[in-house]
Amino acid sequence: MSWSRREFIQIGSVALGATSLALGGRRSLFGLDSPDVADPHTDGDRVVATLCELCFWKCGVLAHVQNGRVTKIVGNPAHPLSGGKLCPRGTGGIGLLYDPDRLKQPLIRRGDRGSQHYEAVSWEAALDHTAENLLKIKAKYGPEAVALFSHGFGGSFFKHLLNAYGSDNVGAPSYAQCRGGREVGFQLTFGAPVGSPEVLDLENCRAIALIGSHLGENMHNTQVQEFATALSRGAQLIVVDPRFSTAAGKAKHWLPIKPGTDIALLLAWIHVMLSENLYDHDYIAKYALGLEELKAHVADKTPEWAAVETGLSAGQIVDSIRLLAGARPAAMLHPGRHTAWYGDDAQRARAMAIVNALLGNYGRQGGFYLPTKLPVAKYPGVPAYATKPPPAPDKPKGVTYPFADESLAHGLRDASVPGTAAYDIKGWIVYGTNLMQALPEPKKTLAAIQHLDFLLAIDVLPAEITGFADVVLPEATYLERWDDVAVTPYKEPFVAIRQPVVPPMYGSKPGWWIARELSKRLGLETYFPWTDAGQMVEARLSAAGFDVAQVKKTGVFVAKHKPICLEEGLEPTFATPSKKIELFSQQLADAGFDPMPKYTPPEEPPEGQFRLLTGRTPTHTFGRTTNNRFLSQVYSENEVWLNARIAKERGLANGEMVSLVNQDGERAGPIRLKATQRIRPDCVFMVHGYGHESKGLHFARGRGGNDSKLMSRTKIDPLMGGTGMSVNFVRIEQVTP
Amino acid sequence: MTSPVHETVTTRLNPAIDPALHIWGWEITVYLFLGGLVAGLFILSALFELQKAKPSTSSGMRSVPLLALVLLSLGMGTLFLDLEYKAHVYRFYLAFRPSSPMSWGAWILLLVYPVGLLLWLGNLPAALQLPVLARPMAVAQRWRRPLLWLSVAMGVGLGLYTGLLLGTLSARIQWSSTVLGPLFLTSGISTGAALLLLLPLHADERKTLIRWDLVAIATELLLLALLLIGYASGSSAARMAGAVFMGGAWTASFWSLVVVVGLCVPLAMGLLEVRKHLPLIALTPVLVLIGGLSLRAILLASGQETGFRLLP
Amino acid sequence: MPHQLEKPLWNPYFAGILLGLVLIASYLVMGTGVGSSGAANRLAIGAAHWIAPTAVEQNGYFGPFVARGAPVLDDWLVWEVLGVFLGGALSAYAAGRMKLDILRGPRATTGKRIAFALTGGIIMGVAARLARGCTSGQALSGGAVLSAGSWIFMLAVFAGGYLVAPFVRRQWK
Amino acid sequence: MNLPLYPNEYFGRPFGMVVGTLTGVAFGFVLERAGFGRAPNLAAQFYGTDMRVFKVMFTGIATAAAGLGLLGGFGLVDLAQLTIPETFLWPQLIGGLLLGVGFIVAGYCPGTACVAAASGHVDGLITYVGVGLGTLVFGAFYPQLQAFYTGSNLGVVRLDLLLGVPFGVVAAGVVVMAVACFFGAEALERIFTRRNAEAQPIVARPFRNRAMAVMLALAVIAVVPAFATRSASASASASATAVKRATAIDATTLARQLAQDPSRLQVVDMRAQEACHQHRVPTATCRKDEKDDWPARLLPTRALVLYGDADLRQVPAELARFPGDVLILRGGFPAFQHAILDPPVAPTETTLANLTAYRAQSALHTHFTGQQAAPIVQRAPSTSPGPAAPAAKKGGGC
Amino acid sequence: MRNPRYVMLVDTRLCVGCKACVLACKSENNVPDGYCREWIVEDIWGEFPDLRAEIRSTRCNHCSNAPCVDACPTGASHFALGGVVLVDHDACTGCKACIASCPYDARYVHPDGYVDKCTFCLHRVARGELPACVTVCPTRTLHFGDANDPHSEVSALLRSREWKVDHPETGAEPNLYFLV
Repeated sequence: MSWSRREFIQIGSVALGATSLALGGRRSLFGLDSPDVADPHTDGDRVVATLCELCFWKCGVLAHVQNGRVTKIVGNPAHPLSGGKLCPRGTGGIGLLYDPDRLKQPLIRRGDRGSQHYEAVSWEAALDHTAENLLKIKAKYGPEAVALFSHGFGGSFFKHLLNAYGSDNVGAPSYAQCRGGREVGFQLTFGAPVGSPEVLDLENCRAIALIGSHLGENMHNTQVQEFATALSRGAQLIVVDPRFSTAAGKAKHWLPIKPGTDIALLLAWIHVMLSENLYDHDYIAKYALGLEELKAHVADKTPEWAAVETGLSAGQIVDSIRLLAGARPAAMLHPGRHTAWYGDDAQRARAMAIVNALLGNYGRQGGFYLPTKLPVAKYPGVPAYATKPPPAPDKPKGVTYPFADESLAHGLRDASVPGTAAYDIKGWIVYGTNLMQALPEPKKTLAAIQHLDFLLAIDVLPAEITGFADVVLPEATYLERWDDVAVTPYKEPFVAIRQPVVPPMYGSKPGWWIARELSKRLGLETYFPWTDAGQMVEARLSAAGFDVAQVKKTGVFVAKHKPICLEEGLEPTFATPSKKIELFSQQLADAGFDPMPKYTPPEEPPEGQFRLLTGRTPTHTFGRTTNNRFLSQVYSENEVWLNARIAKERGLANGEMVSLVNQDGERAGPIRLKATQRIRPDCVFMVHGYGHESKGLHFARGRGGNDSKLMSRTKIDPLMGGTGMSVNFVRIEQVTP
Repeated sequence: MTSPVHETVTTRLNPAIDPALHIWGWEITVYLFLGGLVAGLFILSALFELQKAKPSTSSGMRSVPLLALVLLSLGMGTLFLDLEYKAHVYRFYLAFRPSSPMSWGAWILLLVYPVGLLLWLGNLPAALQLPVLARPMAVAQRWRRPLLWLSVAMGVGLGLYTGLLLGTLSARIQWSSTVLGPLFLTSGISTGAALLLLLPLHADERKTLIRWDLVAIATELLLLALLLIGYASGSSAARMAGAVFMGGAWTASFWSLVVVVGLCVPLAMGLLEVRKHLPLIALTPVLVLIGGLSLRAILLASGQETGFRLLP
Repeated sequence: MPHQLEKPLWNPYFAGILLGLVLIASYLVMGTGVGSSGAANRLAIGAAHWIAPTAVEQNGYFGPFVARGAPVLDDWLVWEVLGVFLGGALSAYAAGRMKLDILRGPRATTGKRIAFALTGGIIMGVAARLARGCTSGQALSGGAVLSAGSWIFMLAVFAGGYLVAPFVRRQWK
Repeated sequence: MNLPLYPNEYFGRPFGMVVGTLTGVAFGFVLERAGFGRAPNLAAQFYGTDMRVFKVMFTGIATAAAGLGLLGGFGLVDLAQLTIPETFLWPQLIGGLLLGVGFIVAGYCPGTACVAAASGHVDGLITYVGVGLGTLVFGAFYPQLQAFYTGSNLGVVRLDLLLGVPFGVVAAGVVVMAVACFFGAEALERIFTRRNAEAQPIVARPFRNRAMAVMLALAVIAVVPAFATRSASASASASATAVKRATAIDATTLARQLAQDPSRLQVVDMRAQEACHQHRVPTATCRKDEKDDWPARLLPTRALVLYGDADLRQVPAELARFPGDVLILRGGFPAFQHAILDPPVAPTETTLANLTAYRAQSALHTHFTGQQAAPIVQRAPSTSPGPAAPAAKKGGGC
Repeated sequence: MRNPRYVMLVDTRLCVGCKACVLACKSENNVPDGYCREWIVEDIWGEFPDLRAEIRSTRCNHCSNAPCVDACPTGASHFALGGVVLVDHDACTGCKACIASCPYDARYVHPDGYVDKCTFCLHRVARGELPACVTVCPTRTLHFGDANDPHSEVSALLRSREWKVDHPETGAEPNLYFLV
């Protein structure tokens, strides 16, 4: 029936073939041709090698500049972390640089905190005002009453400033709110944290198990590259996730586990490994302690038992661990990154570490490698800090989290409410982290801010936190400034530098300049001897003996490869008290905790409510990039995922706008509903970092839903104080037109 | 409902392409409608004269060539409005691409003008018979009969082309049907007759036109049935494309506006006119014109949405 | 052309029975009765929305009709009234009653007739919204399914008509 | 076939719209033929000279009501699925009065204005435009009108339900009333026509009589099914009294109720005494021999649960006088034995639903048998080489 | 020497749908805001918990028998080096017939008035580089090369791996292959 184009052409050709031949086509006849290849001319007249800062991973990039404008950002092939490839965010640096909403001038607050009433002032005035307030706090409460909240590479200068000032209270939400549980669990077991970049030799791995880690949506460049390499080499994948994530779509086994029951699964896996002799006998005998205790501990943790707890089938549990263990030692249970889920996260990480120990993969090819790093001295010639500050007041009175090895950001926040901690925090310096979204329980954050004497925010964009600051200082973006020398522990030892691509736009200033100007006013300028960070970088590099010009040209120096695993002749060592892998942890037993991970069933969501799970999208680094118009072209607002069957039962349509209300009546949205088969019926999922309320974020404001608001409740990890956040339940309300 | 659940998500959001293709709007609808109408006018007026072997004396019939040219120019005007790169419109006439109906159409449109102009000149009202026009008029009158035949040919070409323009775009499953050309031609003839009926005509011309219009409407109904049968009996893609009229989004407007308003009711009224010799009223041709416009609008809008994206 | 005389009207009882059958058919097929003012309502809202979108969207009554791209014109009543128009036209034409004119009482002027028609229409527009239907949708359709409100409405219509009829007598008599 | 078609999803919304157009065509055709396309015809209603409007409308309503009553009475159409306008007392009363006013002023109601416009009468078109404008006026004053507009909502009030008689009966009443009114209307017509000296006979008498006969016949027929169904349901309820209070209860429900609130039930084992003594439903008492007057000792405040070897067909004669509720265990004792007393079998497929059911079942099993210390979980035989699991301390409950 | 036939291969086993290619394309080719020359499609089949997924990066198929080239009335859409389908901006009238003729809906109207689409980054290919999307892809999902060269990587992959194309029934002979 259908008219074939071919037939038409034939008819046409027969009828007018002669004519068209005579005309000979437009091209030759009229000679108005444009060149075949239209070049968009985005190659730069100048290319600068620098480091990305769309997330903290610090991939090497090449920025093309044409007529003083950055046209595109591509990967730096010489840099080990990018290898010339980039995640979507890396390309989007131009969206940050040319964001029309950027902070353009220093601001001093004129109205009440939160009223967002500001006056634009000169740098002089803003810095004087800041220094005056910091000196006032120092005089009244001592220097330790000032805390720094920091995220990102540029924070190092402010940490340096604060240390010189006399305080050691530096908190990053990335510890207690993200990877802390994992670090502690692995530290307790292997004597070393997993670190960042994670010390995982993914590319040589033959079988990978992910628990709640959604590589592919979580776009840490190098890791995803290695992950894909492993897959292309035929590595087997097991994904444990309540959601059918991107990774789950590529997995041999997808275990749609009931949220909060991971430890049950892990114990059952250990049970199978021990009972079926799937573990590495020699490795364990040589390097580990506590196998017998472990055997006893998991003796009754059968797959059938775990099946009931986890909602999985016993067969699937057994099959998946057999698959994983079959590939040992080039097999790993990925430790994940964001692990602050249920308040027992350090213990879950312990269980994961134990599985890895049984696989015998620590210090082995295709497992956990032992990273190397170049020796580069910190600020040569700068005097040592004058005062030794007291320990951080980040734990409430009478509570110790004995294994917390970094300051708890939420703890510092809570210490700002007078009388709750060892001493009160009176001043905050907030660098590049939007505490209103980065910390759970935002109401507590608001309350804490009201007790402060002074709040300084240093940022690129007017995130919510800047609306509460007394002084807001506009920092230059990473494309406009020098930063410290990046010395990253990795498979290859290397250093890399960040250098300015274009001069700072508007009235923004580089972080070093801001820190140094403040140091002058605080009487600390001996700690900042270089006029700009470029000089500092040169001084550090030349002190370590590098060819500065070469590093500036290529952006990176990679040293010769050193052995990083047993296969390459490096004997693994363990920094635990016993100098062995501690399957049974005497440290935990001594501190009064379970020496081996114990399973406690999670709280069930009440009728009509769903457990709220959060995650990320590959195109965004949470709230930091949601105002990035370039990146938002492919993902501009988050959605809430709900099982399609449940949605249908409740008369909710895919794509309709809904509100989320949590167990405490906190509300987020309106947010678009994604009714999908890809999630369990008992939970909902959304990407973190949306639902901005700051008036200055003209693009991001009001887009999507803010999950932080729904986290009005946390479960604190008793080992290290991490805030388990997947303990909130929400119900879904239709938004009536 | 036994097919497995299928979810598909795309990140593409190009304006006018996503979520559903909508590149051609009212401009092309009007253009296709007027193109068909003009084709009908050309064919009908020429056939009339050929049948009678002498030019009509009614002012309606005499004004047809000029009217047709004016309407065609209007149509080309809307076509021009639709062009996204208006300054490049001359490019149509720097090339002839035999595989592109659009190219054929551009050239046909250019040929229609002189034919129409000569037809008009050959039958110019006395008031306008200026001395300057004497020579061309003489030519036009001498070649009148061949011109009329050419006019019919041009009309058929134009009418078919408006349908084939869509019909050859096989990526739009709904349009990819051989019926579309004849359908648009028939509809053009029927709307042309309807427009003529609204002009001052002699009673016998009117009578003949009504009969011709009825035949055209009946044929159009038949062709529409063929079109739908074609969808229903075609591949799964064709069935999906046809489904927009059989319970899909365009069902109501298609059946009500095209079939009932534009075809069935005028057919009934026309039959009454012919059989019961009821006095003629303007409503019948107006409904036919509404139906013709709706047919173009609906096929154009719904067809664009029936790309291969429909398929799993 | 022979000019035919108008066909006589149907006997009211016969027309009524047919009307009842149409109504039954509508209920049996669609589960709902017929209507008429609803289409005018939607057409007016559609037109107003086209002219002043925000004002209409923010209006408490109109808002839901146009909320989130709701198909304000793609509604059963709109199509049905289109059919009423066609049916009326067909019938009038077949009966030889189709004629372009303005009907008025023997003593009313054309201008006055138009003013009255418009005023009456506006009053009915308001009334029909208030009562959620007109003589077709409320009285006829609702009455047939024995809705109490419809019967009240119907009696009120006759009452209103008879009350005012003496005052506008000049228009009609 | 289930009527009405559309609500029972015989076709989708789009075709519904097409049906709308076709219905409209028929409606418009009839209205025009009834003479509703001409304002003078309509206005005459209010001057008593031509009761056409009244006659057509009432005949239509009466026919439709009787027809629907008839079809509904025989169960051919589900009256509950028909869209029935809600009653808003005051808005409809005031709205009706206003509409009447508009009617006589304009000479049309909205529907007839449409028909008038279709037959070329410009005044009809103007009226219809006015209706649209009126809508906008209403919208403009909506904030002021809202309270009144949404007030006095009585919900769906159907006269038949209000009066408590079948639809058909009310419909028949409507018909009879209509016929009576027609005679009155015609009498009025004669009076007014005479006064106005218009001598045209408005209705041909023979047809009027026939039409009224048809309607009356319809009325009679409409009533019939109403009575037919009534008597049927009456006889059904009469026979129900014999086994009135013996409702069935399944084993799991019984077990759950016994576990949660044992004081509301009393269970009697109707099997032979030996069998009862061996195994019975926990808390059940065994039936005593014939001489014992055990039924008298039953507590009338508790529901009585009976069970036998299999389904008990009916309540035993000796319990006929028991005043409270009587429940019969479905499937008798074997059902209870199977569902509760036998250890539950772990599901082979661990879906969420399976597990939930399994947990509930094992909880009941544990409750009644005490055989499982673990509250819920039935452990499958351990595959581990280690020693038997220590008494279930971990795992378990949620 | 034979004419090259440029093809692109998308390894659906590796693609994570991160959209790096989409954004790299946008910045390389200066694609206006809100438009894209390539995009990601995620297909999920089945019902929880039995699901199957396929994610692929997709774009213009540069068909060997391109309907858009046939439909273009002015010759603006034409075959260029290696069979790559290009639009000559100066010859395009914006009539949009090519958009309607494309089974993949890969084209769009550039705000400047001409029809635009993927060029396989021919300006880069012409100087020996790979298209921007291929270069950036962190999972090495994308492969680009000359299918007429039997020694090329793409030829080897097409020989060794199972593949499919989108809508082969159109007869357009697409040159975008999906490795499965």
